[in-house]
Amino acid sequence: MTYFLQLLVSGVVVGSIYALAALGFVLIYKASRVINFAHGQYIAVGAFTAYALAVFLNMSVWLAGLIALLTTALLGFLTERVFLKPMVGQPIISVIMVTIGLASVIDGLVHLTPFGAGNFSFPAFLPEGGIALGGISVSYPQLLAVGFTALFLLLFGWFFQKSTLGIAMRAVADDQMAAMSLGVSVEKVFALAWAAAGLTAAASGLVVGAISGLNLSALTAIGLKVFPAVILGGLDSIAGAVVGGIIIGVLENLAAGYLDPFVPGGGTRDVFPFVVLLLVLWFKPYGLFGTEEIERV
Amino acid sequence: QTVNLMWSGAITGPTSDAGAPYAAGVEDYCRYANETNAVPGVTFNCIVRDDQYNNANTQRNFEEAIDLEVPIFLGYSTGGTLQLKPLVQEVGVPVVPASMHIGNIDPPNNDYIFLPTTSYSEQVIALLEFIAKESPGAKVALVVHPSAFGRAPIEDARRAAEELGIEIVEVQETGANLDYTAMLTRFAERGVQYVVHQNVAGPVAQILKDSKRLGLNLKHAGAHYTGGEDLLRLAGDAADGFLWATSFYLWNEDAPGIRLQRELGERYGRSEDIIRSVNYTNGMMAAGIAIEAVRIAKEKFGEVNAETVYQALMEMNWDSGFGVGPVTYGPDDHTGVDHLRVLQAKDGAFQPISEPFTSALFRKVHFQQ
Amino acid sequence: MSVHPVRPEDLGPILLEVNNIEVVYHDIIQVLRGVSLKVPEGRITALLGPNGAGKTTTLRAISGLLVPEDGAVRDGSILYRGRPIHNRPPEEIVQQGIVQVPEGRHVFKHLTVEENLRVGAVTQRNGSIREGLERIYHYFPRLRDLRNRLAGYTSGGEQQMLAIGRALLAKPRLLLLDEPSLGLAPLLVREIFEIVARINAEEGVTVVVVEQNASAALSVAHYGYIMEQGKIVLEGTAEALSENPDVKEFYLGVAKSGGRKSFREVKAYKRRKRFM
Amino acid sequence: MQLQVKDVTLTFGGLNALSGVTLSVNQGELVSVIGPNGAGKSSLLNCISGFYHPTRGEITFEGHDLTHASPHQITRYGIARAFQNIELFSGLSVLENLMLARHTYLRYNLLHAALFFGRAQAEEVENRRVVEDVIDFMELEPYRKALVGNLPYGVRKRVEVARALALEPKLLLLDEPMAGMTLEEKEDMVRFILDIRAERGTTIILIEHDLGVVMDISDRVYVLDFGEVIAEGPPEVVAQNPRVLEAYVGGAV
Amino acid sequence: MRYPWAQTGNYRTSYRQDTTIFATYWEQLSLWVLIAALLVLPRFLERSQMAVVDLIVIYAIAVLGLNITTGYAGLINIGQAAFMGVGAYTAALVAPYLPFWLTLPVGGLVAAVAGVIVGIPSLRIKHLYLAIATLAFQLIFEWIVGHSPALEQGGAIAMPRVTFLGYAVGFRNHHFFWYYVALVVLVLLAFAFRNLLRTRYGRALVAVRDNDRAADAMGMDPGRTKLFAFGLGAFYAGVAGALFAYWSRAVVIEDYMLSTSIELLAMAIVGGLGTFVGSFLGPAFLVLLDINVETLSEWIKSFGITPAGIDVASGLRPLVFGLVIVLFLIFEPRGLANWWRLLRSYFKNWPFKY
Ligand SMILES: Nc1ncnc2c1ncn2[C@@H]1O[C@H](COP(=O)(O)OP(=O)(O)OP(=O)(O)O)[C@@H](O)[C@H]1O
Ligand SMILES: Nc1ncnc2c1ncn2[C@@H]1O[C@H](COP(=O)(O)OP(=O)(O)OP(=O)(O)O)[C@@H](O)[C@H]1O
Ligand SMILES: [Mg+2]
Ligand SMILES: [Mg+2]
Repeated sequence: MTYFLQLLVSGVVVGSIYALAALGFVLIYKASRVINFAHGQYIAVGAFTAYALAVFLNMSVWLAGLIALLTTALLGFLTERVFLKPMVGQPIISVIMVTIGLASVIDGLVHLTPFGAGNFSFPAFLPEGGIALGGISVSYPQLLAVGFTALFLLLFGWFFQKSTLGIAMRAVADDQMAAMSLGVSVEKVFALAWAAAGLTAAASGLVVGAISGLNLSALTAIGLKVFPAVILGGLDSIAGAVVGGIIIGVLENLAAGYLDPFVPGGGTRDVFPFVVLLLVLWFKPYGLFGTEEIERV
Repeated sequence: QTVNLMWSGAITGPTSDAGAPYAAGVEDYCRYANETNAVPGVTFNCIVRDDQYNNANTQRNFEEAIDLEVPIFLGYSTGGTLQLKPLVQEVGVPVVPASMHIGNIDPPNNDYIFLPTTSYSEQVIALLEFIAKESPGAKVALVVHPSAFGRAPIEDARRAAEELGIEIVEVQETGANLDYTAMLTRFAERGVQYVVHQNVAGPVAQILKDSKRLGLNLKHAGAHYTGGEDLLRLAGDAADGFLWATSFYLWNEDAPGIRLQRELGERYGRSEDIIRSVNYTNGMMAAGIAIEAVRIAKEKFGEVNAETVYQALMEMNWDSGFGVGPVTYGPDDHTGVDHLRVLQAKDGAFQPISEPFTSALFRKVHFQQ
Repeated sequence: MSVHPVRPEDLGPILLEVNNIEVVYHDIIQVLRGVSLKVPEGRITALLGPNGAGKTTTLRAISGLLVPEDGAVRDGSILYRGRPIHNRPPEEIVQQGIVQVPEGRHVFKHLTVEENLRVGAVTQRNGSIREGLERIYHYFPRLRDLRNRLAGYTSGGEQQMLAIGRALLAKPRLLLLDEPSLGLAPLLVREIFEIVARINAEEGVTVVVVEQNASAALSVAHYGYIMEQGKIVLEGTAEALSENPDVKEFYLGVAKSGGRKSFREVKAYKRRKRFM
Repeated sequence: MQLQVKDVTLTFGGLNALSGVTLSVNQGELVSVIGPNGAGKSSLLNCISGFYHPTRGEITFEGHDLTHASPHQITRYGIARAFQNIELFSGLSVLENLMLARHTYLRYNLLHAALFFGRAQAEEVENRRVVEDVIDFMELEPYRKALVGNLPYGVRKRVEVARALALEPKLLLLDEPMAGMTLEEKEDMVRFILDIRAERGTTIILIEHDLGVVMDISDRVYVLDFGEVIAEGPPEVVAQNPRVLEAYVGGAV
Repeated sequence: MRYPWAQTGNYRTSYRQDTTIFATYWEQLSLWVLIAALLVLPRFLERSQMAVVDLIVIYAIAVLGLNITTGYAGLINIGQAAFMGVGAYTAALVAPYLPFWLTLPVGGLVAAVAGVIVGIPSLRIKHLYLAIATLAFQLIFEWIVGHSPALEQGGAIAMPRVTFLGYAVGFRNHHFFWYYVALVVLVLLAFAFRNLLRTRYGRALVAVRDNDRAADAMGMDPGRTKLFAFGLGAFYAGVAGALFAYWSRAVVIEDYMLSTSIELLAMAIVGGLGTFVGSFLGPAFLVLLDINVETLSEWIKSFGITPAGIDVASGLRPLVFGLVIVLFLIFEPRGLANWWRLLRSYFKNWPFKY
């Protein structure tokens, strides 16, 4: 039983990292129906910026983290301005490819810094160890992940359901021209979405950095883990991102816990989420909370 | 006379944390060789290529190298080297990969491939021997990278465990994950005492940290690419007690190769991280083997080509100063440094806890000798 | 009929003035070739004309919605309260009080009815949204019942009401309606036009309405323009236009005899050779 | 009786778009369906053409059960439709749009197609001829190779009807083919509809809000309100029905 | 026509003529000239240059397939490399028993079956959701190979050396031999591609892309059409994969991973999505670009001005790759095919400007 609980708890913790990453992903999709394949790169940029500030400039990790959040938000904002804005009105495949190209560009740029290869780790900024509840242990960086996720969930949940600007963002996703006719600045909405996505990406970068150190390919890989989470939750649902992320985290852990011994070589956690993804797509094409495409003829 | 040399490996992409310092090692040693005129009358033109861990790139690079008439080629990944084997056999150009996969030098098509040091298999078996000595009948789990590289020692390890009377409870493949609770708690439940890794440093560090956080009574050990400064830096004090098998001297030891490495690293402006990296040493040795072979070929046959360099390798016995034993090759011996040591992490540094030795058990289980 | 034809100026101060504009799409397709019109404040102005005449384009030029269609005003000017507004971004124009209800309704399908309305208030800084919503529900009581329904699942007439209501929340001084009767049943057409007339009368909102359904439009409008092939070809008060014989035949479907033309007869006078 | 809709109910999450609709159409008839917005007219058409499947009831066409059939099957039975909101292949030319309607008439296989020899070519040419006839009939010659997306609205509506016609259907379903058209264009469309019927004997079901058109050209009219048939009969009779007047017109015509 | 070569415009006087691919005889002629040029090309190139040309030809085959699935049918496929992989592994398994000219179609067919299976989600989902499903397939494929001892768990499976008409293909002639094989395959598949696209099969693909509901109403089963698109696209990939296996002498999983899928997509986009010539221009451009950037960064490095620890090539290659994609999409969304079109119409109208 403790075995199961331990799997569950750490599944939730890992899941909330996915959830955090998924949040940023969903933000962009929600506003502009764009799937951002560069999300993993933003995560990396956030993490490395914090590292550079903390180590090269000797800032406290907290302050460095804060600045990194803002810088990455700015980066999100700028990429929208420079790369995505000209793509308005182009087919989806082109927009997807722009984000793929963007991922490659950011990768290249990171390689021109000392962070291209190698492993780095933040100076200690959280207390050693963690808390243990009835034999189940959770470390402080993991708690930080859960905290960040909860914070952003509440923030964005409120924003999209209650604030006028949030509703306007959803309106833009639905029908840009109509939104413009009502005075919504589509450009501002997109830029805002990308900035917010940058912010959450940096938050996930910080958390991942704190938990398992910084390595370019490991950080960017999280950008892929986001997909099962958002498909399960529904591409355009904030709550879905969080629930989807956590479910995927838990399922992964349960797979690793209960399936691995039966599969030669194990490693089922790497594939299990994607199998789940396909199943979800088949049985619930719009995920748990995603809005169904309204198609009337 | 200008001799072209080429290294093709992953400076970016998967395993680049090892590949990047390795490349630096190759590059710097080459430069040093030219500056010191290591082979009289020969200047080396060293080309360092990033193949992004992509075999098509490796192959293209290799073929270009052949067109450039390199007498010896420095390779990298397990996959890339295995793929090249038939071609290498056909063109007869010696290849020294960074991968220490025993399959590289197993038949067929193995005549021209030379490992710089002991194989992963031998390293893992050496660790198993160590474990068997420490706690006879121990239960062991093997955690490996999900690739040909990671899977390399599994078969030999199973046979060795049988010989040693220890039990391999599980073999798990794992890349970078954020959390290893499931795997580790299960190991603990199944009575595993030792976890032996064949992986890169990142995942191992994460496993060590999780293992410590969960308060599990597991001891960890790993082959060449699991250890080194990276592991210490990433895992912090969770690395304490980690057992590591490698054929190289460490950056803080007083060995001739290491002195050279420090000096070159500083001279060529390498960061401290690179200078301390065992893969920097590794790259230097690979370049060293190539250049030494060219030297012998030039001295002995007066001309440098694939054939003469191959002949040179066949009789090489070079004390590089980088490895814990001399680099020796022969018709039946395609591993360079035949010795290795077991080291243990303690207070942020690895300390040798054995003398250099070769594993007879490995030879027995693998070559049926 | 008076001796002098009534000019727009006679109906009220000119709120909007379109001077000789030319509009081009994608830099090559010229659609408007010198369109001029005046919109008297507090009145309903109808803009009629066949498909493709450029009515929608004219409205877009005023509201700034040419931008998403890759169109631009090339020549001429549009003055709103004496200030030029052509080629300004739409959000700026909305802020000045001009709101367009696009052709084909374009409700936000995945938002609820009430959320749709709230988007209309996005440019309102501090006005209470509650109050605005109440005002809309006053005109369109049906929307109140549907407030939590997804807009995509409401009927055509309800969507049209929603689109108009949504625009009203932006507190327009000038409301541009593009074919509000499109696809609506006769009952709803009437209802919509009644509400438009009420909004105009009760709140003094100036309205420009583009319509195919000429009789419905002329029944509420004060002044009207007729546009063909990118040019204004006829203008006058609603009454004057309704009396014009050409308008009668081509827009109102009145037969020479005075009664309604029958569609059965079309075969007789337009039959042509074919091969089937 | 060619088409028989029996007691069809269609529910969307609790909302009855159609409840117990019964309707029958004879070979060669022109039947109109009118009713307020949201009455379920399009839903009825969607049920007949297989885009929606009735929750209850059944639909048969010349002995084929349409109730659970998919649109492409139904098309093969000889039913074609034009959509309320234009559903053309906007990236293709008028010609290509119409050639697509010939899909089911082309029988050559993949190998023929890959070699484009013999059968494939012959069939293509033959069907091209049919399509050209339709283009001619609908007076679309000037637009033959124009991209549909760039055409004026009225022409696009006409292409929709032409495409349905290229399927050579026995039953043609038209969902508001004249919405948003000027009087003149409406007259043209009416002319086409009457000609289709006269020259081919095609059965037609027409949904239209313009009562003038409906009253003038229909043989029979069905009136839907809240998913129920509230009146049925010849236009003159229906036009006098007080329930119809109240629900649809809100007073006298 | 009396002087077909003097023809300048597009005179088509029958429906049959209107179905031909080439408007003018000049176009036909230039095609033959092109094929002739391709046939003699190896005479002028070094062996290592031929390796690059081979790579381009092989990728062009895969990109043609991708253009069927993604370009024409509009089904975004982020798993084309996996289909290549299926073809390659199939080839590796059957190569010891079959002559190579049978291995290639067998690889294609098995990949086509995989394509149909992967296409199944397209019966229920669309657009981006479908794109993600193909991504999932790519990752699942990688995992399955990694866990299959029969496939060496992704390690190298050597391809046997081919003997053709009693003549063994070895290192020296390897790339020349496979060039001709790949060229023949490419020409055949390109020919089929062009033909298919002007028949009901091709039209159906475009129809489901544009409007699958209307396609349904036209009597075509959108589901089956989508499966067909996946199957056919995967067939091309499978053949390309089998060729790739021979070309690289061994099958290793790293060649068929996600990054390759993305490169293939990039080639299709840069070439001009849904265009025929783009399927050749895209691969050629990106492969040559990559090699030249490599050379460029080696040149930059030779100045020794870059700080230690930073590898210029490692940074420049992804940077340039990404930039090229992004810039093309922004400034020339129709890809190189559009340049080609402009160039052609320039020559066609020469000496007139328009
Ligand atoms: N975005 C666009 N790009 C290119 N041409 C356009 C665009 N929008 C409209 N047009 C063309 O401009 C002309 C006028 O169109 P507009 O929509 O203004 O006419 P309209 O009078 O509103 O007609 P309708 O009654 O059909 O709405 C038409 O020929 C149309 O094809
Ligand atoms: N796909 C759908 N999902 C949910 N509700 C639907 C769907 N299609 C139609 N409805 C609902 O069914 C009812 C009937 O709609 P339908 O489109 O058939 O009306 P209609 O009579 O054609 O109206 P109009 O004249 O405006 O076209 C409406 O309330 C509509 O909201
Ligand atoms: Mg219009
Ligand atoms: Mg309808």
